[in-house]
Amino acid sequence: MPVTLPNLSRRAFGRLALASSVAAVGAAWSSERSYAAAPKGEPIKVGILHSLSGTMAISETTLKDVMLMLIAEQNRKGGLLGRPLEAVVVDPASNWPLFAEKARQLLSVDKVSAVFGCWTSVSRKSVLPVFEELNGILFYPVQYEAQECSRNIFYTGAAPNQQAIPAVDYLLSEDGGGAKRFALVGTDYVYPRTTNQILVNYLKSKGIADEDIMVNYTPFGQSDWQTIVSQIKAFGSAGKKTAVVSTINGDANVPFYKELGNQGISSTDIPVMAFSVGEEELAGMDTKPLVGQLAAWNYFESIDTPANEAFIKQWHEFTKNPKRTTNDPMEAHYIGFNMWVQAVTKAGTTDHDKVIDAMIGIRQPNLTGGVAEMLPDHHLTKPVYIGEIQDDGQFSVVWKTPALVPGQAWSPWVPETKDLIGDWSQPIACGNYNTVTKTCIGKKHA
Amino acid sequence: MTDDSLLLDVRDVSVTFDGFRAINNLSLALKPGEMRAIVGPNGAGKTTMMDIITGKTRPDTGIVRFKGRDLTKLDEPTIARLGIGRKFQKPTVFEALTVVENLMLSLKGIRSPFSVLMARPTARERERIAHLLKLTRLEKHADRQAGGMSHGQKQWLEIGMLMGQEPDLLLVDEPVAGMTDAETMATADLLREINRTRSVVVVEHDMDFVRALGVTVTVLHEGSVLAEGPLDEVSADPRVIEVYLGR
Amino acid sequence: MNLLSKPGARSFPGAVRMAAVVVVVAIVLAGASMLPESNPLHVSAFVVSLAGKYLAYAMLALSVDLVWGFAGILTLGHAAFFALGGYAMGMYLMREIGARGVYGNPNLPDFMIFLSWKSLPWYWWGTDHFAWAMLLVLVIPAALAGVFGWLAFRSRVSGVYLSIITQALTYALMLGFFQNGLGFGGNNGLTDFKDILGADLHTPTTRAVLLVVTGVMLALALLISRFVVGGRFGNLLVAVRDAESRTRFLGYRPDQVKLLVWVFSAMIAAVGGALYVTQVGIINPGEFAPANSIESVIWVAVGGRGTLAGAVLGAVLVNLGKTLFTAWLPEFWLYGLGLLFLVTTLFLPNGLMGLWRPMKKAAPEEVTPEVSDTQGDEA
Amino acid sequence: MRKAGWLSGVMAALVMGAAIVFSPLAHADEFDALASGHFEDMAGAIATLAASGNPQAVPVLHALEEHQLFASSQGGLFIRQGENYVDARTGQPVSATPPDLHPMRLNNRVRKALAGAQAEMELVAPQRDVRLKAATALYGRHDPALLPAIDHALSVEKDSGVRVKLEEARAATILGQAPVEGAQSQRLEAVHTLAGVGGLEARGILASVAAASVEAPDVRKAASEGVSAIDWHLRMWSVFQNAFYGLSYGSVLLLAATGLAITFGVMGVINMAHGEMMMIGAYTTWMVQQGIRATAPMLEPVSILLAIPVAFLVCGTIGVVIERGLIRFLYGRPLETLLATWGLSLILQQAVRSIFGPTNLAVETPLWLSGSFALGGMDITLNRLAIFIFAGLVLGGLMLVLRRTPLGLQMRAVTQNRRMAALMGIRTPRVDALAFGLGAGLAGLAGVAVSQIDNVSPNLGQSYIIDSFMVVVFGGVGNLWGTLAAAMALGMGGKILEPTIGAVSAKIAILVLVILYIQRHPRGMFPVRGRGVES
Repeated sequence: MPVTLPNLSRRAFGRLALASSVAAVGAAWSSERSYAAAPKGEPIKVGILHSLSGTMAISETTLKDVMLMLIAEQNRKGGLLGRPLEAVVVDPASNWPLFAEKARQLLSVDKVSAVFGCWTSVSRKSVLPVFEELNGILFYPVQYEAQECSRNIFYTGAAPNQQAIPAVDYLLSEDGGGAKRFALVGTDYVYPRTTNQILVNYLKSKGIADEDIMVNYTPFGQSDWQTIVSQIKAFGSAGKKTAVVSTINGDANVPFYKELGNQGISSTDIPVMAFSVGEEELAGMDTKPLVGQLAAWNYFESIDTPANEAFIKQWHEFTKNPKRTTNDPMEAHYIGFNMWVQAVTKAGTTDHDKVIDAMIGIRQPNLTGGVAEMLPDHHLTKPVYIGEIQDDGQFSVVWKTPALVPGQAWSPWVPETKDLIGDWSQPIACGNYNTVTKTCIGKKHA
Repeated sequence: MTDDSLLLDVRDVSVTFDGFRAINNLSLALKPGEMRAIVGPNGAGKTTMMDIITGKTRPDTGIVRFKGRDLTKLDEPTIARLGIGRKFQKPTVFEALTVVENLMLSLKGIRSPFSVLMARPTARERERIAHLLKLTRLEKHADRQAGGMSHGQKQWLEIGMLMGQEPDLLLVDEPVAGMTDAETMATADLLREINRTRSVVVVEHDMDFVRALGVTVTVLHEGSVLAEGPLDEVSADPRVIEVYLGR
Repeated sequence: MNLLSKPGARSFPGAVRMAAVVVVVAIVLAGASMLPESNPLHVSAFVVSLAGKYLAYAMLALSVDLVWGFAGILTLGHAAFFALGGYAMGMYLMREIGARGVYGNPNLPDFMIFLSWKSLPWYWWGTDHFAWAMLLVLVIPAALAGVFGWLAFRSRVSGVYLSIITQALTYALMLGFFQNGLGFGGNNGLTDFKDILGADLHTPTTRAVLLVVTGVMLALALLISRFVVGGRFGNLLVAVRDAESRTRFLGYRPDQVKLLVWVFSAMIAAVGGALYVTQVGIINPGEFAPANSIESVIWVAVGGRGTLAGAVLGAVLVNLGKTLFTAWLPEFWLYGLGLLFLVTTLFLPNGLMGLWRPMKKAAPEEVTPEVSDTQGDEA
Repeated sequence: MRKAGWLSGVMAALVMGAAIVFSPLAHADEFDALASGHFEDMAGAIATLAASGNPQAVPVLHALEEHQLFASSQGGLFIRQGENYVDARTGQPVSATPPDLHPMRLNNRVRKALAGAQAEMELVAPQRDVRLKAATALYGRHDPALLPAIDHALSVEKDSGVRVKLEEARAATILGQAPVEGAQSQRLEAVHTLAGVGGLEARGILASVAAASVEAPDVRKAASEGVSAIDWHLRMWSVFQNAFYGLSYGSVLLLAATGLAITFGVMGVINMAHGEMMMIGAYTTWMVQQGIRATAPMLEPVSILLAIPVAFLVCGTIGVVIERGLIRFLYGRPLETLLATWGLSLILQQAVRSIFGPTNLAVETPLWLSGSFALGGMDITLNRLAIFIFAGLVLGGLMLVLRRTPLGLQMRAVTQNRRMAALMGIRTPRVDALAFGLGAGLAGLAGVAVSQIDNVSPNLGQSYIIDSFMVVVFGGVGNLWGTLAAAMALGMGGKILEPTIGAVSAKIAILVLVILYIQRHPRGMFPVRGRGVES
């Protein structure tokens, strides 16, 4: 592919090269770029900040690909504001400080108009200050623990109230087996911790007693689940219908489910509701022993709507691989990207402030029906589906929320944040606004 | 009972390496200023004896006294500081350092890391080193890297380093192994020279060398003393002959 | 373990020159970054923060070189000290946020609130005072290094064994810090810092200053290291590295010698870590990852083991390469990095420094005295 | 299909049975309920359908289970047979494919009902094992509605073994009902039966009985006694259970470490790419599986066995190549080797990522390796057991190679004293290459095993490398017994600590203990004399 250097970055690296007594590295500087055919003019750059190596590559590489697809598609449709879109791909290599560095590069060197990226909460946390300092725009496509609301970030994934709470409602319901006892199993990091904190409070409000709630945390990449699974089994033998709510991080799921299967825990006696297991993860598992296990998402590949069908078709053509699955974060990027396109069109410019303001209220149809709307707290309205794993590695939807659920940046189930809301629309224009004291705790944007 | 008039007093020492008795009730007494040659076939326990004296190996039984102090409880550095210097069979000098740097490290005195850190060469040290260079005839090589020198020169440098320690007792392990005859004789002179001020224990195969030293000889065999006395006397001893020539 | 000749000359002109270069570069870059955007000589904040990061890494490399290049201790866990220093600094920066956190709690950092803790754990006390925090930066890693080194060297753990347990050490620390219960923010670590000593971390000025400070600290570290490894102690180190038992028979205590340099190097690493955090804006358990420690060893190998300047050079170059490749060839940069390691170890045993400062003839390989003894006639 | 054949036979029996037992209100059209797609109604319909004795019940339920049941928007219900459909109600083939068919979906609730229905119908199946299975299944279901069916089965069952299971099922089912007047003695009896059965299932039922306020006091008392009895029993067994966990974890560590023990012991090479060798082994397993699925599907169950030699050869060859192409230039520089192999590991990882993609691959576990069986109060998962045995075999085989083959002899000679070995005319380079190949091959075997319990992804190796080094160093470099002891010690230690202090802390504790141990014994548990990692 042709390599042209944005002047500034060449200059910048000229200095750096000089600084580190290495000649001409500056010239080497460039980024992978995909060029559009049709539209003319100075391209609008879109940053893609997903790990292509290291532990997170497993999940994030796909999102890089889907972005390239969406951008190519947009260019085919004539680009944006009559200008071509240009993807700037970097590899933060699953290294959190590197995320911050790369974010800074994208914003200050490549001067991208928007960045689509991050998967783990920690990567988002590490780039957040950079985006706020340089007033960038980040679209974050993964379900997460919320309790955050930055003006510069649009959270296109699910907040806990768009995934965890409905999922538990289902488990409590007759259809879900009317569970009376809950094992909350998760990897020891922020998302599970927060989600479980929220769930515990919620469950108590539903009259579940303390002794009927078991919380267990395991390290990243836990591969030996024998003990914990047997603990779950024992926990399930108290004569009450028991369910497991799993916030186990992607990688550790395979051994976890394998152990479940082997220790003979079937979905009909102890159903497991997972928040981080999607089609992508299933593709890496032998799903026969998992049939009937549950997952809660805002999107499932199996949901058949014309839009989804088209999307999947496009994806298969783009990746030249009819087996590649689609999943929830991919849809989140699809929605986020199209919303951004709309906002830019609406604002008539890629100026960050204008676009950020234009974003609120933008509506974009979901792939699975219903319309996503960008709320003032930079979260979306989403449908919530409960899917059961099938032996073909897909989910079959067994339940959905009657209406779209608006995302909450701040959980009402956490005492410290029950009075907080995020609202970036005037006059409040504040990420964490206390509705009782009527004050803005964080920085307020004039 | 121990005799404090002795400089080194090894008594009934035994040591076993997983089953194999390397040293068996070995006793050895050395008077101040004495030079002693120790001979014996391979496996007689010569090097092990040195290991025991210098604290590298702990004896299973027996006592080792140096100037009346029991050495068996002490570790190598302490023993070295007490005034026992050791020269290895294979010349072990600091090959990455120059001759002068080698000698400088060996000089008696500063030993604790911090003082070494702060140490700067003093006039006295310089003149000591000059003297050692002369003694070991390495003046011309003062700033050469030890690693680059000939085998014999390394041997001498190591002896020089021993001198630098100003020990009361030198343990010298096969100093002339692999030396030319000329070097061998020169080494003998050097050791006699040294012996004027210090006690020396030499372990050696080379009979001509031992003869050149002209000192009391102790014959080790299978970890214990076989015979002791002037060379001629000892070499006449049938048992010694048997051990050396075999039956 | 003795493929290197005596590192450097008796004095290390390289080190001094490098110290000067570092300071100058830092000042130049800092200055240039203060120029208005329009000015052709302007340097972007991105470059400044990068440079700062590289220099911080260089301190880590320097500390590794001290123990590996000069004392022959291959550490695979030095990033632990780097990270600990970082955490100490991070604690201070965390407290500086004060009531500006998400939950607006003046006393507790956000992550403690989400763990619904009610009060500061004791080990956070006083971390709001810069001086105390800086003391922690130095003391904690030094203490850990002290205890660990004392145990290890006293019982003559050496070679691979030492390498592996250093790795185990940092690995254990990583797992520990991952735990939210420990009170250091778990996987997320400490981040979202606002300012240091009242100065906003996100202003060009602060960045420039931090860069210069880092440069100066690195230069300082270089000079002190030079003082340590030059002169007699340096010779003693080499002696211990090449013929440990011989030094014992000379009356030295190798364990103490190693311990001294080990602790000193841990402190350099810690300072590097502290400065690193201020410029990168986040410290988390990932920094303890054994891979990081190994990479830092690589930097030294690339630059030239046993040469102070080489360590710095290696750290800067490798990381520069990483920065370029991760953006240039996002899909393939790992091949580049991997090849770099292979090439260096195969063809540049003395690293880049070896290229223009031909090493003195290496001392003969193999057979350290210990071995020759066991193979001696008693063996 | 055969199954349906005998089942329809069964129906006759069941019709009578049902006729006796049920009040004839089973006439509301359960097919409508099924077609409704409301899981609740479907579940109900399934139960009634199963009990109704309607000859269509078997094919319909079977079709539902197999995803072959379709509903039309007009509430029609059809079974797909190949290309064409039959009406579920009548069993008559339909001429034209009905419009807008949608498949009937299942959820756990429906699945549960189905399982119950199946079991209910199979209770009186001719084959003993089928009946046994059914009875066991019903024990797990303890659904009050099924009591009549169980009673009926008991009345006709001859086989004692099945009867026992049926009795247990009956007891469980009785306690599943709400307590009614006069049923006390019956319930008490049931409680005792279950207490006798033991196990988590029984504990569950008894616990709920003991907790129920409506229950008669003496029944509750008996139940809670039963519970505590079972608990005590379980606690006693949990010791062995943990021991097993420890052993199986240990054997994984052992597999991962043996290869290192070789490369380490013979040449003191710190092979940082060892983990990647395991990864390649795992990917080989996957490829073999895919290959067999494509070419000889009938062999699929044993593909894992076939993968073993293949993985060994593949990794072994790669190992030899690495040694010839890289390691041999670095002898006497073990620490440089460490760095070089680390670089190599990065390359291998990225290579796999480029070739197979970054995501996990699904290596399927053959049936004969999945599931578990109960041994007294503990249950043994088959794949873990298999790995345990496999590890044993590998170690044993390795011992043989080292002790009985010339290669082994030469390798040990080289370990003891490289120079001497060379002088004796042993071609040390060749020995080195083979030894390294052997080590890599062993890693490949470990990869095969790991593919059964863990992710098959480019990161696979990373997660094992440190642990394996721990094992080797802890055990004493170059000593297989040491490696064995170390692996088991670490595995056991971890698993004993885990239940009390949690997985993470356990791991940390183990690491710290190892560090301290190495301080005391700088050469590990079983130190070896000779060069090894000396230089």
